[in-house]
Amino acid sequence: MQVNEYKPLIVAFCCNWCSYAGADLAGNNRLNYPAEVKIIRVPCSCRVNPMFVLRAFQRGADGVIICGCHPGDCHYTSGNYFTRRRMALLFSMLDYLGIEKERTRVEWVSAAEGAKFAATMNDFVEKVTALGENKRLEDLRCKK
Amino acid sequence: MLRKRTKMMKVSYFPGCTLKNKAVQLDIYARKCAEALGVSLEEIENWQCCGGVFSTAKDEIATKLSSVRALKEAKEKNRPLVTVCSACHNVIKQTNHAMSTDAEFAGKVNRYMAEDTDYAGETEVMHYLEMLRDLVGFDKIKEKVVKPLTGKKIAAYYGCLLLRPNSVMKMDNPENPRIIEDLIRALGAEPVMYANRNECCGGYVIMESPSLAEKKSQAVVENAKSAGAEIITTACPLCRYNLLKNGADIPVIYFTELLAQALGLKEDTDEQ
Amino acid sequence: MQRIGVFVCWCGTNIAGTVDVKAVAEALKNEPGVIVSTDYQYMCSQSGQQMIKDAIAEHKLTGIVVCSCSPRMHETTFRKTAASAGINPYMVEIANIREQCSWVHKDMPIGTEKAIILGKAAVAKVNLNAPLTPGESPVTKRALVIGGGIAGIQTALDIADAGFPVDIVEKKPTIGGKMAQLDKTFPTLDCAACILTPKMVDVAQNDKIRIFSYSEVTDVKGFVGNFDVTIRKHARYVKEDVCTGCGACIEKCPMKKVPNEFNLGMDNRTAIYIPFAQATPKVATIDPNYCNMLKNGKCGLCAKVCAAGAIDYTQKDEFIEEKYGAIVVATGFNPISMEKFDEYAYSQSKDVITSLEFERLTNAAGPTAGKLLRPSDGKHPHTIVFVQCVGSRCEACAEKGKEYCSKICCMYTAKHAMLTRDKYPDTDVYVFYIDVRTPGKNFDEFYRRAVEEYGVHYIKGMVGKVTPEGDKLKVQASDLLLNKQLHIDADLVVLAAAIEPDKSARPLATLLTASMDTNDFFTEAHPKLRPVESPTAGVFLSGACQGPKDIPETVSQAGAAASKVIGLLAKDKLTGNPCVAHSDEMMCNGCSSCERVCPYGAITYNDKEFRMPDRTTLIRRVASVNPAVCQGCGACTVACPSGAMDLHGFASSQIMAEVDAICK
Amino acid sequence: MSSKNERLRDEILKRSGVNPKKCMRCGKCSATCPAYDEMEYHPHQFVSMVENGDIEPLINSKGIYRCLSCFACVDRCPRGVEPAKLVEAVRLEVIRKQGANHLTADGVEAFLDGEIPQQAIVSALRKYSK
Repeated sequence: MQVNEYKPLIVAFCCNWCSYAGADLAGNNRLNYPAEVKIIRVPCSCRVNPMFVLRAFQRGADGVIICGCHPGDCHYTSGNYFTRRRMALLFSMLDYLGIEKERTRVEWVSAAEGAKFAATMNDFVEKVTALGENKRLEDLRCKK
Repeated sequence: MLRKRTKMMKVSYFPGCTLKNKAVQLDIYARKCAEALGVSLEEIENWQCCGGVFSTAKDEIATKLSSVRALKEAKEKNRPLVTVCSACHNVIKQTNHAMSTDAEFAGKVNRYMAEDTDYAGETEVMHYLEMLRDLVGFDKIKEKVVKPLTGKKIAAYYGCLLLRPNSVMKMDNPENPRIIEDLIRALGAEPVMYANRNECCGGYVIMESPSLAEKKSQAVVENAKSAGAEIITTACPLCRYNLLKNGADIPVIYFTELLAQALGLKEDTDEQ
Repeated sequence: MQRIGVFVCWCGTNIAGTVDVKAVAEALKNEPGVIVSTDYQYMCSQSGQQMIKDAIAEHKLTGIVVCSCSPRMHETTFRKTAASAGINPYMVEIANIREQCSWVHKDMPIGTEKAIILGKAAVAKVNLNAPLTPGESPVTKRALVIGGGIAGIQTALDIADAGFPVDIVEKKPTIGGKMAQLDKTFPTLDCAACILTPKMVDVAQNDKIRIFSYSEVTDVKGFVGNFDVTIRKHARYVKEDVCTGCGACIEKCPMKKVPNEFNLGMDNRTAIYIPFAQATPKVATIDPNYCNMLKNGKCGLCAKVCAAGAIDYTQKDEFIEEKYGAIVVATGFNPISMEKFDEYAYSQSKDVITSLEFERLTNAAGPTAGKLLRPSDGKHPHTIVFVQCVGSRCEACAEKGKEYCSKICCMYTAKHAMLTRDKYPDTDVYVFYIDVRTPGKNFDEFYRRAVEEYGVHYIKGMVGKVTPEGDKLKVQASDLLLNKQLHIDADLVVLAAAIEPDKSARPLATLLTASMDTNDFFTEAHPKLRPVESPTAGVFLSGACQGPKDIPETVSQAGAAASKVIGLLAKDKLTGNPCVAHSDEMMCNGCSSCERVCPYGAITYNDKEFRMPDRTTLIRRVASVNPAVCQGCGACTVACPSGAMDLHGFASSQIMAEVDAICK
Repeated sequence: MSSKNERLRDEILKRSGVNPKKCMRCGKCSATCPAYDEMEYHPHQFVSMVENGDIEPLINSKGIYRCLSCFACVDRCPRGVEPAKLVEAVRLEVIRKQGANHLTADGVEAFLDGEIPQQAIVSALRKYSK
């Protein structure tokens, strides 16, 4: 094993009702996924302001993933549709700025899909790891 | 005023070795009927034998190259690849599926072929029956029927190759298919439903264990007859051979022959 | 500046096994605002909570971070702890270092490192927390039960028994559900009708219960304690309050060839019909798809013979709006379609039937008056093959059946086999099984009796193919214990079809914003500790809509759901969720973006007077949020272009702080 | 299990892409198999024998040449185990060995009756020899 193995930094926003519960279920079932994934709980995926995503990249995150309820299953009826549209725009802009599309993702994970949560995270970390470090938006002034 | 489109639809066509030899009726009438229905079958140049069976082994590369070559030619011409023989269809469709879903396998094949462009399963593989259903339409065939096969009780025999594995072949409900029955109906005859129409006839095992093939073929024929069949129709030369060899006492004919009869392109002789 | 206490839980070895809890507590000591940081074996225990209370008193803490299990588990616990020690409960944040850390990572250094980061994020968030006070809302003291099977019936009876009014909405013309179609019930073999119909009568006679039959829920608005529900009552073309259920119309109806759904299409009914003798409400319904009068205006016989004058061909669907405090989902199950399992020849032979059809064939009120006769020729079958697990326990990606065990099939098949042998000892009965699953009181004993006393042939193996030939069904199967392929000439084949949630469940879940699993079963709030509540407050689950269940289990869950509803309706006021949106009027530019995205209509615009620095006043249009209606999704916070809208408990600054802490 | 058996088993599993652990021992493959009586090891046994690395007897069995490759077991298996692919993988183990062809071009002649379609001969040769 290499000593200085590259570990990406992944921020995951999970909605309280589906995806955060799905992540808990992955835990209950002891389904492993990389520790690089750090979850922030939000009431609904639509609470994720594009600013949060930009902030994460600015602070040196290598990938940002937003997880919500499946379309049609949003606890708040329609929040995940807002997320889908907002993030489609944001991600294409980020792509234009040089943040590869593989570094950003929106996924639907229900409260019953612990296995999907773990599989999604494994896949996402693998893809981001393959891309390597994200330097594009990082603001070095933010680093101490 | 819009001019009625009379241009022929062009598809790539893979006849296969049996159709050039022991099953010429299958081939001849497939071409004649297609032409009558507005489809031009453009034979793949220099096609090679498909190999008869698809090896499910992931490390079998060489045996799948002839399929890939045919698929690639169809891709270059941007046409679906149409097959008639069940065996060819099964082999080519499974190979295509492996090329599009198994990256490791596709990589090996592409490296082995070492051509300018890689192939990744882009071609649509279509059985002649699917072509009739999806490109031509059974309704249109019904309109073109000049000698309806009224009163004939015909049992469709699918065998195994057309339908299975369903995850790849996706032609029809593998346990209760209706595509040939629908064709029979469109031709004015009465389809006969029987359970063994998707059971194996014994296939190539006839060479290894003739008694096994005999048993399986007889079970198919008996079941069809008990349901009232007067004629059995199939798409597979080997099925036809097995059923006839093992004592079918009713005619077993290719579906293209039925189609040709109804379209007035072949005399109804009921000969075998 | 907050004074924060950090409490790291070991959760026995659940956390401490992969996270060095001491190191976590130590690392968080130096975070901004942290006054005290410590660890304990079980933070949720009495003494763990006391430890938090003591620390609050000793260090005059204003904020708490508990690094423990998921907030979905114990957030409420620790909020209560904080409140009892005198600080605002919303000053507590949980760092989830169990479900999302120690349980998913195996390596101690990695787990510890992540736990520290999660702890830091929680500390960063708490630093920006503000005390919140929830609002209160009244409770409408009426419950809605959706589905009138045994689950819905039992729930409604129990709620009514406690003195609260209940409405049952049933989409069929009668309540009774699947149980009304059954013949006998396992493991005691009492007749289903004999134990169900008295309950149906109780429902009809209970003045606290209203039945909306032939009706559907079409809209649900509001929230726990205050649901506004629209019910569509389909036109049955018969005045419910006038019809006496005498049946004269049914005798005279000339349209006699309508497939009878109650007997699963095995016989016919008339276009005007009462599904079965004990139907509740016992009133006739006209099937508009078959009635000649409704289709082309030619007939009208039923109106002529109806002495009560109940027939009304002009009746229209009626929409009823009602307020409810609680909603119980009891939408039940159906057997799956056998279309993808036609190797058993279900579509090819009338003598291949499902177990529910078998149930009707043995029911005295069924198409054969209880005589077991083959549907094809009406002859008595001498060899019957039962096939278990048809569509159950399939691999998920096989796309043919269901991944789960349908739970009830082993027992009802044992029942069918036993009853057949009991009534017709000349019949050979084979049951093909993969496993016989009988975990219930007196269940295994029942199955053993079928084998030992009644001589049912249980064969470990599966049926591979059924070939109808002549008047026989040729069954090809395997006997795994004898290691043989069997060929049986059967007269009747009975398929134990997997069960699935009713098709109406999925759209209903969307209306209720209640979550479902991938199989369309409703998800419970907690699989062990809150099995009859949906995660959506005020929505409760009863019966097979939550997962496959037999009758005893359904009835106990129905009672449990009722007791939860009673607990809710007994309250006069409910405390709401204080994590709602709020708008900074000074920053709001009145653009209406937030109003447009709000799914609840919680945002309104008012003209407000502002005093300007030069002592003039300015009237501006600004947003205001109704905290009683806002559910706190936060859609408006992102839509707001000026950044005026924010969410209590999940403020933009708080989430940014978490992002910063994680990315440090 | 000896390491040799383990190697062989892993080779078979890799070649076939089959995961025998998915099997729930329902026996539907054996119930559906048209060549059941001709195989000394039936499809369900085949799966568990491969899983246990018990592959020698399978290699030496006549049954591997009697599988019709009709895929009935593949399509009807509730767990997606695909026993036919295991049979194929084991058969290839034999015929890839030098001189282990089960059928040779000379052997074909006996079957030629003037009617047999090319398809049968090609298929058989492909199945039974290198």
